[in-house]
Amino acid sequence: MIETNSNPVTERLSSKDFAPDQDVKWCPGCGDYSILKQVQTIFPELGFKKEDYVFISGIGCSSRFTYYMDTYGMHSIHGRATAIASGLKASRPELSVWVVTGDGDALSIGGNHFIHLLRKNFDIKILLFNNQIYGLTKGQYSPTSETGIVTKSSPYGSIEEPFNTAELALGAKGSFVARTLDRDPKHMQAVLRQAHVHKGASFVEIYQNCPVFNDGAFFVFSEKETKKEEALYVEHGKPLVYGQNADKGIKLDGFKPSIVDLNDGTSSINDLWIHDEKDKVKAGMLAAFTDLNHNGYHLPRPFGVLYSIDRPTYEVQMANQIEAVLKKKGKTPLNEILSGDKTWEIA
Amino acid sequence: MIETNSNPVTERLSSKDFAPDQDVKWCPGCGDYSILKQVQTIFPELGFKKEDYVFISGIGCSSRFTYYMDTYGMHSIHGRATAIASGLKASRPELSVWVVTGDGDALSIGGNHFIHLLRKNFDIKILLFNNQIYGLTKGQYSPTSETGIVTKSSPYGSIEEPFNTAELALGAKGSFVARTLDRDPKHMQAVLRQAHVHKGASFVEIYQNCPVFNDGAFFVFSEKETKKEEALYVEHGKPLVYGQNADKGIKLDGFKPSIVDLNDGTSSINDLWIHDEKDKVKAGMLAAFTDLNHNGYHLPRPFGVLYSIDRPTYEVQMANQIEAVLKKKGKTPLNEILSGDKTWEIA
Amino acid sequence: MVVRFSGDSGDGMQLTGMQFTDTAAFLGKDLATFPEFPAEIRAPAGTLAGVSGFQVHFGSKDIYTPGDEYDVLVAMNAAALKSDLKNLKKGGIIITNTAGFDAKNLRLAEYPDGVNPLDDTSLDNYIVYKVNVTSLIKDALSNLGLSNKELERSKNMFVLGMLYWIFDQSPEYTIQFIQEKFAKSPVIADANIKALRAGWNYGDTTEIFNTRFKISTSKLPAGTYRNITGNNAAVIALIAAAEKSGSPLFLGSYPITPASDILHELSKYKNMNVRTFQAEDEIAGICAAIGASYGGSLGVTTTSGPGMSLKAEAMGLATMLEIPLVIINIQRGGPSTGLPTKTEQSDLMQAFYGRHGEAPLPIIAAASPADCFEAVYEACRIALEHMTPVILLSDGYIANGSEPWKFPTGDQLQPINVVFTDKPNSEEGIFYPYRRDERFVRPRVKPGTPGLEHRIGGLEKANETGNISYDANNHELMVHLRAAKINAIADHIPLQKLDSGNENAKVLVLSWGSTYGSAKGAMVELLEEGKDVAHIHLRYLNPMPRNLGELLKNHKHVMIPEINDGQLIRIIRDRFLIPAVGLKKIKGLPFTTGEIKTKINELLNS
Amino acid sequence: MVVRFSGDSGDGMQLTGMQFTDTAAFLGKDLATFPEFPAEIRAPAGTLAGVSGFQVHFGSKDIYTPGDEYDVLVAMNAAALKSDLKNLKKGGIIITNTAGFDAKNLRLAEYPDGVNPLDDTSLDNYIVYKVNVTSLIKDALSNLGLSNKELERSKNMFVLGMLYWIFDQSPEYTIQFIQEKFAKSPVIADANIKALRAGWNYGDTTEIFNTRFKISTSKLPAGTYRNITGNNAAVIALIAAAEKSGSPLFLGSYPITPASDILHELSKYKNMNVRTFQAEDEIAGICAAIGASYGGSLGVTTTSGPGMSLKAEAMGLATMLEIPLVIINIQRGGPSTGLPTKTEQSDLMQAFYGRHGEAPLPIIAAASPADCFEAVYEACRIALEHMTPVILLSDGYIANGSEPWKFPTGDQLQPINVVFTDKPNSEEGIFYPYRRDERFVRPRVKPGTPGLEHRIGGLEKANETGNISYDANNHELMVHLRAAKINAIADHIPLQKLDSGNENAKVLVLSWGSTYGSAKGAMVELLEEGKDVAHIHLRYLNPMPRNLGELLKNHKHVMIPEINDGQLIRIIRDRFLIPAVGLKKIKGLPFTTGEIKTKINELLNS
Ligand SMILES: Cc1ncc(C[n+]2csc(CCOP(=O)(O)OP(=O)(O)O)c2C)c(N)n1
Ligand SMILES: Cc1ncc(C[n+]2csc(CCOP(=O)(O)OP(=O)(O)O)c2C)c(N)n1
Ligand code: SF4
Ligand code: SF4
Ligand SMILES: [Mg+2]
Ligand SMILES: [Mg+2]
Repeated sequence: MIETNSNPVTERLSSKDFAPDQDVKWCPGCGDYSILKQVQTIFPELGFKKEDYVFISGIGCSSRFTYYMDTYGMHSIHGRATAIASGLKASRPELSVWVVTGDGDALSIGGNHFIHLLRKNFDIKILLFNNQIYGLTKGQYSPTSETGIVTKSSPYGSIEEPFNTAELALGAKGSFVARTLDRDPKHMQAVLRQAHVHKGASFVEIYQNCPVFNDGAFFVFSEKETKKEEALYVEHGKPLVYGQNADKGIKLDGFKPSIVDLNDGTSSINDLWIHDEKDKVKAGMLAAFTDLNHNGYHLPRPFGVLYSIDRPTYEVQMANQIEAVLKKKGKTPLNEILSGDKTWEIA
Repeated sequence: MIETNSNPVTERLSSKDFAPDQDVKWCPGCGDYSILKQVQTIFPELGFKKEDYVFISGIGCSSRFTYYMDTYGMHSIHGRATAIASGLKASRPELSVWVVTGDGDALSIGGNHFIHLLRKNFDIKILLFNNQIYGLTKGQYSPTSETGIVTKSSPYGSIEEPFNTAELALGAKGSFVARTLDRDPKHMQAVLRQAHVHKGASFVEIYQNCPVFNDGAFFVFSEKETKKEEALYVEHGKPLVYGQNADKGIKLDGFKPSIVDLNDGTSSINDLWIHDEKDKVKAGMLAAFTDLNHNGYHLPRPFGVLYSIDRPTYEVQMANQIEAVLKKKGKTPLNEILSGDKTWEIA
Repeated sequence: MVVRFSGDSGDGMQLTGMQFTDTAAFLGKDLATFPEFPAEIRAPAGTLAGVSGFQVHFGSKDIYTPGDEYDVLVAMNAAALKSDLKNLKKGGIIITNTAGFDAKNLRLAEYPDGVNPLDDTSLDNYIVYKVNVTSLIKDALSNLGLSNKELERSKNMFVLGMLYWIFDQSPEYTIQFIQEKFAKSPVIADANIKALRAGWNYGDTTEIFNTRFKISTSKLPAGTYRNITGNNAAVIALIAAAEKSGSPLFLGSYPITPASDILHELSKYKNMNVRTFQAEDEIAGICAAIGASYGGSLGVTTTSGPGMSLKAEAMGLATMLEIPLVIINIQRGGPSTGLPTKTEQSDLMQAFYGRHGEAPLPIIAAASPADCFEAVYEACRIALEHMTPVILLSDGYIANGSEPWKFPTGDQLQPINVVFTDKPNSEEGIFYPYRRDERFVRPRVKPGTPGLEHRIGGLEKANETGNISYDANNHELMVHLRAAKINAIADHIPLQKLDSGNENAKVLVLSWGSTYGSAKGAMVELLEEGKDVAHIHLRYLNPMPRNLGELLKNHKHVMIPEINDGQLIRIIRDRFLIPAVGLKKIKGLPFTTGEIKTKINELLNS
Repeated sequence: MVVRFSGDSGDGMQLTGMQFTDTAAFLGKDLATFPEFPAEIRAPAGTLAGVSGFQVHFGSKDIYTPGDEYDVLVAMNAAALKSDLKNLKKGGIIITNTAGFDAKNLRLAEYPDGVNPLDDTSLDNYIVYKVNVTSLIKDALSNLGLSNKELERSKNMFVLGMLYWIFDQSPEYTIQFIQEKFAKSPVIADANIKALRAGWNYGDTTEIFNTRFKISTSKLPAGTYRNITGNNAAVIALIAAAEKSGSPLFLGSYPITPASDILHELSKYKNMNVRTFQAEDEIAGICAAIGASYGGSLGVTTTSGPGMSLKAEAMGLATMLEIPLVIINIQRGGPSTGLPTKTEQSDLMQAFYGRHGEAPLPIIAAASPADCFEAVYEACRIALEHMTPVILLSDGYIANGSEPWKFPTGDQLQPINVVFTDKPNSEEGIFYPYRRDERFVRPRVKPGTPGLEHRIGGLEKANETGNISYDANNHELMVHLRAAKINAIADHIPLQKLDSGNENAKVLVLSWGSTYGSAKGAMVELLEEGKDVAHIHLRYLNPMPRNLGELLKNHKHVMIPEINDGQLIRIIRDRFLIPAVGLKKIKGLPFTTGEIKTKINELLNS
């Protein structure tokens, strides 16, 4: 039941304009609430009319998101939001199309459409709520769950190596790869704005706490005690600095990233790795920090835009090709198509 | 119709033992013939009994391969060979399981199972016959076709960016990533042997000419006139050297690969990039050579084992977990499972 | 006697219900249960969407359903009362936690401002017990130093204690359960036990309850019983079939409600050499099972509706390969995502016809929670012995529901005969992978068998050799042979029997799947009333027992109740050209016996 | 007159056949064609597996099928003769290229050592013309400086020239075609034209052919015609429907034989604002089409059997969303990969029931190549006007076959009414996305419409509002409403008519899809013979025309011929409880009129 929008669309929108009159039904404490809040917060400023936003989601707790945004939206089937969004964007390039998905939805059943969307570079914003668990089906491990995790479907511990999401997205030719987390609203807003601005497939992984089935999976990156040591916020053109008092940095020894203490006099901020979001090799190395964690060699987890380059989008190329052919050939009258060019008469 | 194997399995096998009495029905001149030949050539030496090899393929010209090897085999459905092989290997780790697939079969419809197999690291050998076209369905572009290619389904040129296969495999945590080509039998044999030896998912991309629908797609890498300048054969521990007279090499300027002339006195072989198949960053950079070709900056195409590391295989971990639990708990008598531990009597 | 426990999903109603059930079962009552979960993981506390219910029907007579209406409703808050009052018998008992009826709870339950059902006349037709469980608990556990939140958690045990008193059941079974469950947190164990005893004592001492029920022990056939849910019965059946056939068990599955529990449960049985593979999607799930089956395992895949749709293509492959495969569909409300937590029987036509090309498969449906054992075991037997994929249909209702099960011993199970061929099946020494025996079954060969190397696949195959064949006549022959193989299974299943009633009764009820209980319940009553009725329950949907047509023709009316828009009825009308009559209900809920009786009486009077 | 061109797949038989067809059509003959490809891309040259055939039936009488038997067989090599001789009429004409009967070719065609059918008595019953096309070509083109391989390539043109002479057709049409096709390689054009003329002259001068046929112009209704294949007719229908409805056309598809040509052809029409999206798989194909349809396009997906199986889940979603979608299934031999290049009608039951849950959809089947236009256009009309996915069934036979088509002009096409809502549909100013009109159709809104923002999805929806609803009664209501919407389409399609025959005839033939031609052919002959027969052809399979049951009941026997194991017959028996009789053929080939006549005569005599 949708009430008509009483504001004329030219008026300034507020975040409330994006909240429909439906109850939000995630579990108390679910990280999804924060994501919803940040999206509703930034949407009025993005410059699109309310009616030009469309959310397409799959199935999962995360995918319920669509119901909670008073825009156009489709809560579709498991894993296929990316494919549906591709068709929508290809045919309606002027809309702002957002996909909301989960680690299971996007990377398990939906893995193929995900990598193909990235490769084809539709200008679609993909928000992947990664809670490293299947929430809606009540707690099985997902393709991003840590090896060894005990879940309903892995009572003796999972034997699977998880995907490194950023690495997978880069490997699939993603043109924008970013990471943020539910418990850092400001950062999330900033990353979402950048995703919106990027013209091309924007992949935003959002670490999201599931207090019911995988509580605290990302607390080291979000809670006071540890976050300064464990989370590395990267920004284009800025050195990689982190630590309790911004006293640590990442330096490159050839191809090996190493941690330096900025206070011990051996290295200065000028020696540090400067983040270059256009450099794919370095983006790959940043993405790899996640796995280095597992091998004893412990690096902080990068957040922010790891990679962002421009390349032609699918829908624009499609439109251009149509335009070019139309220009060259003109539209064929329907009657000519019906008749073809080889006809004969029977009297 | 299969005649019984008159050789006792302990006898030495020859390549003929792997040729069944069926006609091979690829088009004349198809690159698939060479691949079949090399596989039949090396199989007798690999050390498995004939009956312990299994080929699983999907659908495509390439996937017909299964019929042409006198081993166990299943010609399954489009894109699913990897998934079927996973179940087989998980339950029968002692078999040598080979998947034969095409660029459409593995990377289009089968993309999801492909990346998951690599992530889970089943000890399965994946031979991807990449002809950059859909052969069996008579010539549509595939996810590896070059942008701009004119095919039956892209009469005005394809607008799609192709996958970089090696990059995708690395992004999906592939533990062995290699490339070879139909027209270099020796090299192919060597790579296939290494794939066989690797304990884990072995991804071998084989450039394969389809004379009917995409003739010459890889001729720059195979034909006399160009191959020395365009193909770079990498070997673990060896410098990256190529060129008409082995007179060119690849050097690293920081993160930028550059081509040096070994004869002009500026660089010697000692300055060159030494291939390290255990280094994922460098493997990623090698993989990226493919795309650099498109950006004006022209690098030769690497062939050989780009990457190979050991990590636990799925089937071994599965077997280990079963063994561990069995050791701890012992087998439960069926009657106990039937009764459970809360029963009552009714007289 | 039917008791409905109803409360917020955070209130532990499922656990309470299960404890009550186990206690009742343990004390020899026959019973049937029906848990109902909210669709949201955690709908907001106190809302109607968050109500979680557990219904248990127990007593001394044979019990076939969880009961149409309840005698006792336990309502932990206002939303629970509001959502579940409608099926309480007139004059029935309501036990409420008054703390769940404060202003906030009443608002969340969408009662109009100022209205409290406990205070007005709306419940005058019922016997209402108002107990402030929350405050009683606080008193009872005051000295344990628990937080308010922790105290709240034992509410359900207090209520359970009261119920045990009312029904004259000993709390000992549950006390033992608590001790085991909280062995590592003695304080929590203590709190729960204290709460349970406090509830019992409350009933015993306050005299507020003026009714106490004595249920005599049930008249189930003599034997040893356990209580079991449908999904658990399926798990046990799979293990039993694997053991009896000497096949390693392999499950390829992707989680989906309400089938996931089979994956969860089976994955615990690593010590039985069970391999569970959580696949990346349903297609990979069935394909991995096909791979494992090809390798010699008993390959199984489990799912629900949307997953069945995805598995269609691979089922066709398995049909062509002619290898064993068990496909378990725990049906839920459709179409599309539909009503994931509700029950439905609407995937029957899909089981028959949901694949491209001519791809007939055996279909078996389970009738009740305990029957899931036998039905799944049969599915395995047929798959393994007849070299074919088999579809097993269960549904959300029987998958989650439970009942007493007179479990068999391993010896009592029908043997399952698995033969792997290891030599050529012709005098010429040639192996023909598609040469068939008299049941049209082809030989099974394990990869690794020397000398029998061969290839199989999804393209049409030449008869006997299995080589690819595009020959026109061969294709027709193979389509017929594959169909004949499935039809021949009819010679290896029991003939159909009347479940009850008269052979030439005016009205025959033909039920399948989980409508068994409701139909059976109705029959018992109608036969007691001396009505001219009969009941056939169809376990084997494809192929059907050879004598089914014969049996059906003996009745003036054939009535087919289904939780769908009429599916089996289409098959029956097509096969036997009889004007069968349907009874449809598509509400995500089983039939009540009353609904079935009404329809039968209508036909009896026509 | 039926001519069969048969040769190696490298011999250009399809092109030759098409040229012959176009010429015949151009000169006003009615005709029907049937191309048969080998299943392998390029089976080894000269083998039986490599034989490629093209059959054309033309003449002055109405033609409904490509003909049961041929009058003339052109056999370019030994394998072609061996594989296609069986259907040549006794006394028929064989034209051979003797160069295709050398030792190697004979061996590849699996003739016993030393046997050459051109030399022994095995062809005594036929009129055999032995022409050494290869050497004649060499002479004719000697001065062009072509390589042997290039010379060989014009063989087919030489043969075509001979055929034109025999059938008294002018080669001008083909000459023009060659000039256009090889505009950029004048040498090749020249060679082909020279070869064609040489063939014609060979007939004219050598006197070896003692028969020459004159086919008078056909008696097709007056009008302007073109020749068209089924897949091309589908393409044109999609464009026409898009134009007439004012909807942009979007095709989401994954290549698969025999449906790929629709993707290929449509992708040429970029100047018509057609968007073709080659998806990563069939699921993405239909999902992208759903996305485009949601965005306001005419969303279409095309596939064949295996792809249909994969699309099942997404079809269910579209059913729930209630948005327009056209799903075209070019059926092929199943199950599984089956016989990809052969025809079959075995996906009908899947079209009816191949989804989980209650998910009824309209189903329309095309009867012939030209009829693909009208059938596909109707599918689009129903999808757009009734807000529903529609399944259109065609098959390999009519998709690749061709016939003359009296094409309409744009004005003659039925209008297609697409309305996008842009304001609330209630007085309160609230928009109800699932409030229906009298046809049970809900409003369509394009994203981008201000003020009507709303969400839709695959979970069950509350009536009118479309919000998620787990309410039991609402679910039943919605299942019924969705079914009612589909049934109501019956009010918007024509009533069923007899195609021919007597209203109360003893035997009624009920055909659907591509069996039309064979049934029609049989009827023409039987009615000429004065038999008491009638014919109904069913285009609308779901919902069926309201009067169908009535019509069927007028006949003693209802006979349903199908290229499957009996599918429509099951639906008819179920719906109407009549003992319809089936005629089945599962050989990857259409019925011959003879087969149908035999069965009808059997029933007439019973
Ligand atoms: C075809 C299909 N398969 C399985 C399911 C069951 N299912 C629903 S959501 C889900 C996974 C959810 O995990 P994720 O995407 O991580 O979302 P979350 O709930 O964690 O936000 C599954 C397996 C389904 N609805 N449809
Ligand atoms: C489900 C399904 N979709 C589509 C097809 C049709 N099809 C068969 S092979 C193929 C692609 C083949 O390409 P590739 O994998 O590159 O193999 P190649 O023939 O080039 O070796 C397609 C689309 C099919 N058989 N099954
Ligand atoms: S289950 Fe987890 S992810 Fe889902 S709503 Fe609850 S807390 Fe959030
Ligand atoms: S079509 Fe191409 S890939 Fe296929 S068999 Fe022929 S040459 Fe090989
Ligand atoms: Mg998740
Ligand atoms: Mg290919």
